[in-house]
Amino acid sequence: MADKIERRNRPALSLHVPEPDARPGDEPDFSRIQIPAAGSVPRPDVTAQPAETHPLCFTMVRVLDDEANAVGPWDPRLDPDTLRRMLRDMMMVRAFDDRMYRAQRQGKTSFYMKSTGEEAVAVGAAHALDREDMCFPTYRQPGLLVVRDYPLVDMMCQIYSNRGDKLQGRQLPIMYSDRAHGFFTISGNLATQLPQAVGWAMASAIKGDSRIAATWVGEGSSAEGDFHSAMTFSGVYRAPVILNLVNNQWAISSFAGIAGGELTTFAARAVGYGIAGLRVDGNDPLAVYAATLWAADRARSNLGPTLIEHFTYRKEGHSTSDDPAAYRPQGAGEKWPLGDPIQRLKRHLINLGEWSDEQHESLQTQLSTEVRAAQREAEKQGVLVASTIDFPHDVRTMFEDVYAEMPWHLKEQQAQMAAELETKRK
Amino acid sequence: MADKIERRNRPALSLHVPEPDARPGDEPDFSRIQIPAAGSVPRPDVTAQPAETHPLCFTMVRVLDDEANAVGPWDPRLDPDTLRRMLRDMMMVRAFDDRMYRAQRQGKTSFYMKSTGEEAVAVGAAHALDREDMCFPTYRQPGLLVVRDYPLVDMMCQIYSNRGDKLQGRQLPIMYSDRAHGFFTISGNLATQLPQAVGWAMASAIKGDSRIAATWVGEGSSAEGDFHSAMTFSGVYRAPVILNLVNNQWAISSFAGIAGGELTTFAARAVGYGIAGLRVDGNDPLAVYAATLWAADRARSNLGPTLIEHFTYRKEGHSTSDDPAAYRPQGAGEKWPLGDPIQRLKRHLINLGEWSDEQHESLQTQLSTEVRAAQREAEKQGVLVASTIDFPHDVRTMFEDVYAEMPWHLKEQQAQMAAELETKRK
Amino acid sequence: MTAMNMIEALNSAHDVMMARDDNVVVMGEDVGFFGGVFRVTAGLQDKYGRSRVFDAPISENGIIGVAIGMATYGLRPVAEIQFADYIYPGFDQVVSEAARIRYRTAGEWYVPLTIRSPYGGGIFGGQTHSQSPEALFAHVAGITTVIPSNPYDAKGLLISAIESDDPVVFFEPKRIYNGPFDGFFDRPVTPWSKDPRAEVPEGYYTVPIGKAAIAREGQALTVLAYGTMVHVAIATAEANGIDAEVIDLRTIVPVDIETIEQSVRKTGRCVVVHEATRTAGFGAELSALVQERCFYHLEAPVQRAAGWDTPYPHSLEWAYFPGPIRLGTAFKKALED
Amino acid sequence: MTAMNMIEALNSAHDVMMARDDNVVVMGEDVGFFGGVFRVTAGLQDKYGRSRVFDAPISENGIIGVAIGMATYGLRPVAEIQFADYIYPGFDQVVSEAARIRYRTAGEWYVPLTIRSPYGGGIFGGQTHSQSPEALFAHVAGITTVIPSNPYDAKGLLISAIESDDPVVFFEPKRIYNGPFDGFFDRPVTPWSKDPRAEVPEGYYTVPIGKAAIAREGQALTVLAYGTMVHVAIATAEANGIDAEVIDLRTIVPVDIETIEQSVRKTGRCVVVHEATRTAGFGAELSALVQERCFYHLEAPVQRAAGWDTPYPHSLEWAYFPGPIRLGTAFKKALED
Ligand SMILES: Cc1ncc(C[n+]2csc(CCOP(=O)(O)OP(=O)(O)O)c2C)c(N)n1
Ligand SMILES: Cc1ncc(C[n+]2csc(CCOP(=O)(O)OP(=O)(O)O)c2C)c(N)n1
Ligand SMILES: [Mg+2]
Ligand SMILES: [Mg+2]
Repeated sequence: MADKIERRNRPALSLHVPEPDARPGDEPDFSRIQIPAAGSVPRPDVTAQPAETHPLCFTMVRVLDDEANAVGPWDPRLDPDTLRRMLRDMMMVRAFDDRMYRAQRQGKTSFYMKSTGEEAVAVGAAHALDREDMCFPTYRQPGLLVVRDYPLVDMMCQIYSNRGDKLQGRQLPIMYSDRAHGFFTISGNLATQLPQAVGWAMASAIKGDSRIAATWVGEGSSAEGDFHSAMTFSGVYRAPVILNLVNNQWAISSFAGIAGGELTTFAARAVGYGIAGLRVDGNDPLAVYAATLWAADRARSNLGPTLIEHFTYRKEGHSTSDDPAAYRPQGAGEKWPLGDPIQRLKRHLINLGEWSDEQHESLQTQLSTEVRAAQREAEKQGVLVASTIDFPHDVRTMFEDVYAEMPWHLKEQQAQMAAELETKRK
Repeated sequence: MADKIERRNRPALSLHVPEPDARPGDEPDFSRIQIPAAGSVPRPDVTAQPAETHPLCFTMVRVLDDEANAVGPWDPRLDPDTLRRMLRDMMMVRAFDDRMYRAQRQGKTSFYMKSTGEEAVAVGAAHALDREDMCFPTYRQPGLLVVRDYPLVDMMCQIYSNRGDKLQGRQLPIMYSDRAHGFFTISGNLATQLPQAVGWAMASAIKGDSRIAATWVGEGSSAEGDFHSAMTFSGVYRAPVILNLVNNQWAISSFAGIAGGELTTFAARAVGYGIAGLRVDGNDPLAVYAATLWAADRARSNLGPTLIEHFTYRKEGHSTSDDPAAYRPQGAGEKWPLGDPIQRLKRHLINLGEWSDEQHESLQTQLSTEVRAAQREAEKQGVLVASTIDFPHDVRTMFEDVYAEMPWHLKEQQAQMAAELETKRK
Repeated sequence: MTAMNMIEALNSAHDVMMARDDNVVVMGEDVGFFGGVFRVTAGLQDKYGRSRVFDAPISENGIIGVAIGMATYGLRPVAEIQFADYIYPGFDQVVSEAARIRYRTAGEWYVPLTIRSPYGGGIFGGQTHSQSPEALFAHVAGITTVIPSNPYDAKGLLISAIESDDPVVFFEPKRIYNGPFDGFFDRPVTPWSKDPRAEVPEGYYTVPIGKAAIAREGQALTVLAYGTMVHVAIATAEANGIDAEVIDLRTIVPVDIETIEQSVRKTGRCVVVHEATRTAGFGAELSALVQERCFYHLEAPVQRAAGWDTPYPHSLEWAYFPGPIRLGTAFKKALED
Repeated sequence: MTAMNMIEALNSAHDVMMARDDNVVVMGEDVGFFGGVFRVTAGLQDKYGRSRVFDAPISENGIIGVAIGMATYGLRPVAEIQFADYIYPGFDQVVSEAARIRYRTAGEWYVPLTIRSPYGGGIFGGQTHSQSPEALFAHVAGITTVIPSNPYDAKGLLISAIESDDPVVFFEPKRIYNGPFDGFFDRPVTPWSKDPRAEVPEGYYTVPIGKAAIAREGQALTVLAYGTMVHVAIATAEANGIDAEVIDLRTIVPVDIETIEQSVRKTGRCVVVHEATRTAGFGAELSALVQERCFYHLEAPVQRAAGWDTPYPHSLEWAYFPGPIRLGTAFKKALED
């Protein structure tokens, strides 16, 4: 039984449980979100002391203004070709997402997750990183692979767990992994990639290499102990790593307030660990690019880690297993005050006279065709069929890669499995 | 084999490993430690927004100045009786430590840990808390028990694991536990008490109770994930809890820089979680008292947690298993620029005309007599004898309290053990 | 009596206990407004308020650590870990704290905490939504581990767990949340509503912790199972016309040794089954216990049929899962020798 | 050859490997300047520099997570966890990451990580400096678990572990760091220098992972042991005049089943011993394996002699510890029946 309540002449305590501004049935309410004007934030020198960046943790680095013009000291002054390529990459991610979401709905695979509305976070960063830098992503940065030209067919084969899946059907869809493209295997256990990225970066420093690491984590997952480990170790050893915290306001059904977002910004965590920190309009691909480049330059100069909060919005459900209508107002994503990253970059390019609605539409069609073609190609290698023993992969592969060399007990089990399959087939 | 090193036109990275200012053979070097003048720090209203406290995380709340006068807005204006009692409690902790350290050296127990130089941290806090508030300490806050008049004999019986030990010889020496004195069982696994304290405080809030919780953790242990959990949960739910981080500069042989102390203060962590934070001269019992009272009042007003960094110095070895001469200059503790808490309070009382050298000496003698008397009393119930089966406790007790009711397998094992002991005795 | 599936039965257990005892509080990722990703806590926040049912940050360490603190205050927290695969970040708080506080304090404090978590495979959840880590908890003295196999037991055992003054790890076989699964993945699934074990009283009742149930009586062979595998074991017996006695352990630790011994003494043959990886799984303990205590009654070695010693591979789920063929082979082997 | 105690032998293994391969780095609490609380890494920072041997923050999660990252880069980190009792905060990184990365990536990445940790009781360390958690790792596919029992093996096995391309959990029985301990706690301890197994080559050599050693030949009874318990088992056999064959497993997973089977087939009797709590300990797996594979050769049930299913109580250490009496009882029981 609970302790007898002690009150004496003291007032009663009560528990505060954060609650979002709007629930299903309410109008979406973003009135509490403060958005500083684009261009209003100074850009410290790359060699600045961390403390000089700390005021930036409480505002927001924004480059594209409401008219989609690039303004202020953070404008990365990219050439139109790069801008067009960034636009294309974001559009590709979206086209891919739409197609694969549909494939899941058609029963061709078990699961899918989109990054709709957040495309700038991965695409902006990947453009600012060197091709050789190592990425430790979550499931919401397929943009990294798209920027680095990882074949769509390979992505799809992974999603289908089919014969073409280089991960041999072992991983849940979208848990990609590709060493050649500097894309670390995605873990189902949230946040574990953070200290790993720090360790990889420390190794690079130990070896006198020049490559840096970048990692991503959701605002919800930043509550895991791994986040604390990553902040502590990267600060202590000045690891050349960029720690990206993607604040898309939601963690499945829990809003950012449950992760601490009611109290201060997530970027503010940088202050407490004495490392550099930036808070960025995550729907502004130029701001993401500029912040990443700044942090990368800093890391390359042995000045240590930067925490970047990307302020964005998860426009759709958490995954195909989720229905956000159960916990937040419908259409909230449309009302997100920072807009849509694709639309913003499109407008910017049009403003520059480097793009047009027609070009946009034709690119859209072209990407959609590319995705469909890839899908046809991928499906030649099969899709996931749940109720079957016609496994896309030889069951014997299941026992490989548990260890470098298969120990006796796995060999025995492998033989048993082969026999089992024979029986099943009969 | 390691990845081929990629350097191209980039400079080589290198790993930074923090190193303390002095090692054995060097002169102790505290020149990098910045000590603001006593009284120089403002005292925000208890109802202030957390952000108002954040500048205080980068300075130091100090009340006793170099002449041991109490100055500034944080002076708690305690009456001389309370001051004398605080002095007595700190002196008692030290007398007890000295005696029990010696007992360990005499082979009467397996292990001991002192809190020499840090007595103010626990004693100052315990005086500011209500008797009913719940403490979740580490092994370096025996002062909490002393202030709350926990019998010395009971402490000693625990240290000796003897017949009088209410924990039945199950716990390592100094891992006290006493519910009636609001002293939570100390864990050998560092930092686990932090989220537990937050949970206890949340429970108190859920029940509309008025009691708050306080917890302590070393600066070294603050690197554990539990610290992050405690900061996150206490902030999110505004738990009525005081999170004390005792920065005594060392974690066994690792200096505070290995835990992140090179980068900023530990109090600064409060900023990143958006909770109130204070940084306090931990060798100043009045500052500790004042900060604790402020945080307690705040917690009682449903305004949530406060992180307090107590800046102090571990004057002696980590434990009886440690020899600090192996990793830091000898006599460093004597040179600690913030002095000795007992000496400072003694001088303050003398300044007030409320104490004298003679009184001090006679108190010293009296405490020493008390401790010796307690020791004699405790030793009547036995001391730890390692190589024996004349266990102070009936071996059957060993199987109790694993579960509320003993399951069959423990009953069987209990019977086996009893038989074993018979055989041994033969 | 109402027909409830496992989810409804578990929800009802929460509801009954929260109404009876206002020290019962519920915490976990997404358990509040949303009611949990499997809907086990649906409606509770509405009914009992936000300070008794609330979302937690994504920190299993924090959830368990904080719940321990609440339990030592005197509450009876029920903490949901969204998937058993995610309990590891909170492992230290379970092993070093929840399990040890009663012992460490000689009973002065104790931890009436229930950790609920969906576990096991069969839903194409891939490596990290399919694990069965029960053996890890079985090895930790001080922890009680409970695994129900049907709605009636689920509710009655969860009530017992919440009432227990000790920490209980309560694993819910997610594959059978909606209907019993016999391992024949290519056959249509029957919902619980068609099953007598889904007849669940609406109010308070308990199923005792530490007591197994005989899920199927038989003479030829004893099968020790729990969770989803109880259904697979019964189906295997039936498919092969084997007169197996299937024991549903319900509690892993403390295990009901009497029921096990009685059955094995009768049948002289024993197969142990679980979904978890085989090596050092709980089946090893069961096998060891049976041969220690019934050696002279055993006519053949105790067989184990379990998950392979690999991670749970997404697309090869039905190759990993110990279905009727794997079990059938083990049953026959136990009978042959 | 030099006489080395376990600590010196382990130190030498580090030294040899750091000199041979500059991808070997050492990290852990207090391992740098100080050289580790048990001095296993003494002198290494001086010799190899601060960026190859350094102190870590007190975060086992961070130590293991960071070391995994280093390993995927291509280093061969050796991470010290100060006491095995403190590995739990890093458990998720071991189970969900180190153990699974090779599998998850179909071999594209792997984790050549060695996690060293002193384990076991017998030094009056109380509940949290005495634990033996090896069974928890044995259950995790992908982890290799190694436990040496003497200086020669310690060095050779640690070198093999560092060279292994898989994550190895390397538990060091701290009770025998300085000398073999036979379980007679009231007798004076002999230092390693008096023991032939302390004759250790100064340079590079390996002892293979996955191979047991026959620590004592015998005909009457097979004893399966590892770590400190090897010495206790031998002493028990001698004290009771029992012609026991004591097998020192050295590697827990993958276990050397051939050596085990051969011996049990010969003796027909088997006792399994370990210091860890009994229920669901690694002894359960050994017992299950033996009876599965040697059932028709067994003349009596496989016995287990282990730590009790309680935390390790400080002052009752010698009541907890499975010493010669507990083992003797089990030996006799295995012989009697
Ligand atoms: C350790 C762990 N705990 C819980 C989960 C279940 N889970 C998967 S995604 C998710 C929400 C993550 O939210 P956030 O970090 O904000 O990322 P987002 O989905 O918004 O990109 C949860 C709770 C998990 N995968 N791993
Ligand atoms: C989880 C865990 N890891 C490691 C240890 C070993 N250990 C005991 S005390 C200690 C140092 C703690 O330093 P700090 O937190 O600064 O506290 P202080 O001793 O200075 O009071 C260490 C590493 C432990 N007890 N628990
Ligand atoms: Mg999110
Ligand atoms: Mg310290």
